[in-house]
Amino acid sequence: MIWQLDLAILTLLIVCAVAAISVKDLLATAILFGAYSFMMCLLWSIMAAVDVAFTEASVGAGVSTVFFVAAVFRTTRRTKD
Amino acid sequence: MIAHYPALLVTIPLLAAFVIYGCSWLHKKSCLPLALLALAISCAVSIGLLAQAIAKGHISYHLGGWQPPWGIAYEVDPLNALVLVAVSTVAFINLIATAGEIEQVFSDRKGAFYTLYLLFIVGLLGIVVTGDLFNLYVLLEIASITGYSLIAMGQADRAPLSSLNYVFMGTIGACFYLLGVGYIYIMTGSLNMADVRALLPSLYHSSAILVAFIFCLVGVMIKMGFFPLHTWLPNAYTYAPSPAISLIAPLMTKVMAYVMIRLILSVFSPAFTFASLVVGHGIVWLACLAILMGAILALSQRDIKKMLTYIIVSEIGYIVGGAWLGNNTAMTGAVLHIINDTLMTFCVFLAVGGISRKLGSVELNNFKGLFKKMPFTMGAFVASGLSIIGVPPTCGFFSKWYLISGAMEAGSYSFVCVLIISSLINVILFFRIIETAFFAHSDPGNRHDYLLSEIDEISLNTLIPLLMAAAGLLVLGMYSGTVVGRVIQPALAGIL
Amino acid sequence: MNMEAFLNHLVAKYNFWLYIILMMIGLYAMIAKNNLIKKLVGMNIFQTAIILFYVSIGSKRGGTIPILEHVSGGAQHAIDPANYVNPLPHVLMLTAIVVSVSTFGVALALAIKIYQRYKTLEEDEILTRIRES
Amino acid sequence: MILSGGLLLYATKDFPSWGDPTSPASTHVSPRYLKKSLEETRVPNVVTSILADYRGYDTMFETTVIFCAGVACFMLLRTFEKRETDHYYRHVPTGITIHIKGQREIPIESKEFEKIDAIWTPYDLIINTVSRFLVPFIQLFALYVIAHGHHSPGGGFQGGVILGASMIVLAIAFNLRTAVRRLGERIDSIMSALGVFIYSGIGALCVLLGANFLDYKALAQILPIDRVAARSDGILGVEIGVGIAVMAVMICVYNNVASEGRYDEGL
Repeated sequence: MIWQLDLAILTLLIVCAVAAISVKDLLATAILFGAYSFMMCLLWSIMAAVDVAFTEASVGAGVSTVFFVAAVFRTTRRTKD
Repeated sequence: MIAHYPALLVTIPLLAAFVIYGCSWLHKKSCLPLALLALAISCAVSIGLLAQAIAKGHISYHLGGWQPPWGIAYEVDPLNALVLVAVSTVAFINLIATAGEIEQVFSDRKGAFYTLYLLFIVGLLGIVVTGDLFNLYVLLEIASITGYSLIAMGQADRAPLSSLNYVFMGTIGACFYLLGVGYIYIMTGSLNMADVRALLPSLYHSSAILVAFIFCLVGVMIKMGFFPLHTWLPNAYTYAPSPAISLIAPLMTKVMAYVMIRLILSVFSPAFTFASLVVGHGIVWLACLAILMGAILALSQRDIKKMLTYIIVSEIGYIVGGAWLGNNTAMTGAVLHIINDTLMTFCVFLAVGGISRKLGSVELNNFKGLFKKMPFTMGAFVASGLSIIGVPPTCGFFSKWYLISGAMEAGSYSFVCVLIISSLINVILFFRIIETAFFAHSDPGNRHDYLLSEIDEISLNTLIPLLMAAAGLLVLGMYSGTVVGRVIQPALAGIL
Repeated sequence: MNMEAFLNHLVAKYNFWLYIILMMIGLYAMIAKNNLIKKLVGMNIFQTAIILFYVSIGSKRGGTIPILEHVSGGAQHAIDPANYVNPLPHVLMLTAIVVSVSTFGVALALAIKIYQRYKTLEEDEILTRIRES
Repeated sequence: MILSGGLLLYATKDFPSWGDPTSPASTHVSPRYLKKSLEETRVPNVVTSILADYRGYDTMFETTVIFCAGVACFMLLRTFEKRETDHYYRHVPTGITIHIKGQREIPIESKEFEKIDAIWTPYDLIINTVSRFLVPFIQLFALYVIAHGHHSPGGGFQGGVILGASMIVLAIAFNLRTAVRRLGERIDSIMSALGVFIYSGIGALCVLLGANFLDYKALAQILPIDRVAARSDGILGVEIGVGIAVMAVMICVYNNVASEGRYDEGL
């Protein structure tokens, strides 16, 4: 666990999380949400949790982003706050 | 086959749920009989388990053939066998009663409704029986996901929004519980309840175990709808479809109350919970607040269903207060109240469901002169109302009596007077309804009078289960002495 | 001296601090955000933070991934658990990820059903429309 | 919220420091998994052996959670009544799009007209051919992930999701109708029920053969192999069940979410 790499990914993770919540457009939230899951998957593969990283990559980053975009397609992209 | 009862209890409804969903696409008519058969078998198995648990005291079943700390084990003792019987009988009677309405309302999605119905029961039965902390979380998730979707099928304008609020609160609750289990795991290294109990005494001083206990409790209390965290309960339960509500209302909160009692008794031993936790008295105060606020808010409601949901919140206050008083009689009262309250809430919601199906809305002034038109349903409603108030022959009185005597013993007189005040408020609540239903004759000529003239008694196959539930109230009242003596006392004797 | 003790205490467990920060972000989003879908994102962040906590329980310094070299039928050399990462939290977290995705799917279906009825996803607009109708 | 955060921070001071091999979590229960799992289940990937065998009951309920999500999405969103909208056709040879108001439809058997979605997306040759070319390889990789769960990271869930994703690629590249034509709603729902039924059926089979629920060594009585290999084959059978169920549920949830339950036009 090279801690510099670890810290870099952790900060990127928090940036993605905060951005995913504060950005105004829902499609951008979907993309940032996918990036957040991908960062999480990287973090776990560093921590030698290989199975969990594979699941998070395929289920978290992959399918839930597709559901998110499909749901935004069926509702609105506009958010007030 | 007798040795496999604990596993069969959960897997038969599970397999039946998958078969029903498969055959709902192939051959629609066979869904209902399959569901009834599966619930009947699980009822029989749970009664058999109760008999075994009373005889042998404690049954442990290793899933997958592994020893407990490594594999998952089921622990069945007289206490949870009793809750099992209550859960499966209520589910079975409810399916018989509401089958007609389900066929009519969800005609094209009938198979999905039965599947979610059965999986909800599988989740609850598993929660009561399991001996593994993480397995309890997974079963909790099954029960809540099926609960969210069953509740969301109600009125189109309010049900999805209240169900989404229920999703948020429920997920926070489940994640707090998961966090608590994580803290236990990091300190003790094992997930099996009996194993954790053996490892805990040496760790009582550490703050992580204290925080684990607090988080597990807060998580369970959110799911239970305990007073400060109950905001999701009234909306979620009022706008849900009536077949789903007469299933979820009596069972979900009571099973979570049982999980809290089990956490106190068999994971964090009572010595830890009551002795070292100064917060115990705080929770009894919170329970008094819950009972009072539940009763007062119920007074202000016009809609009968919403009033009943607030009564559920105050009933949960009874159980939590009884459990946290700390002595044997109060705990017996709490456990007996779980069983009685399941039956009472089920009977009330079934009656209100029948009335709302006939009358459309359940506003208070719609009840005028209802007794002449629907004598049996109103009779069952009155019986369950009396039982909630706590009139002697019905079962509500006995559990309240144990709670009051336990509170006297523990010396917390505030709990005693709160119990009495809330019983009085319940009296006002129910007699307000009975008075309008019996004596007020609706002023002729308005819409309601026309509506009243052509409704008649609810159909027979919903009426008989309702009358069976009402009779069950009286029977349970009569036999509560034996229930306490044979089942609850021996189970509690060793622990408290 | 306790400043230095606090520092190495902080460094020794920095991964646990991180998951608390992520949980607070998730909890904040669920409570404070107005849009329903934003609340959903907050819920999912909340759940992944707990998964991060579980996985960091099992990690060992210098531990490799929990897959044992399978000498086909060869002699069973003693496996020292110290140099393998603890596999149990990984199993628990496979379950938690799958549970969070299915809750996410059901909640999205509910959000679409609300949108069909009220044509908006903002909590305050929905409440005003409920009060009107 | 601040309260719960503060409570959590208060608790961490008693934690064993991060990553030290002697923390209680790594010394009490899990060493046995590491030592014994190879010779008990002959599965090198310890996580898969715990997932499907030591704690197989958890995974069965986890698959039931996925199945619940699929049934819930079907129940919440699926509507069977037809929405009367106007129809769009494209004249294939010339590429002109025709917009027909009201209910009348062009007889489908005329070859040169092709029905397209209301939200009109340009016909893109590259995406269609590449995705049609790519889908079989995605599915091949997914089958590898399911089958190879014993030796390498992966297993029922990841493989099932990738299989589901291959069908969703088809639905996004073309339109929902082509994906539904390849895998209809009825077959998809029955497969989701079948996958979970395989899992719990194997468990029930072990009960019928006398062992406890989900105890695979009982399978040795019917399969011509010894007890340990029976466990590893039991794990494989369970993974296949999970893969089928997860694939079918992912497709069902996507179809319902993308088309709002009407199965006519998706993303």
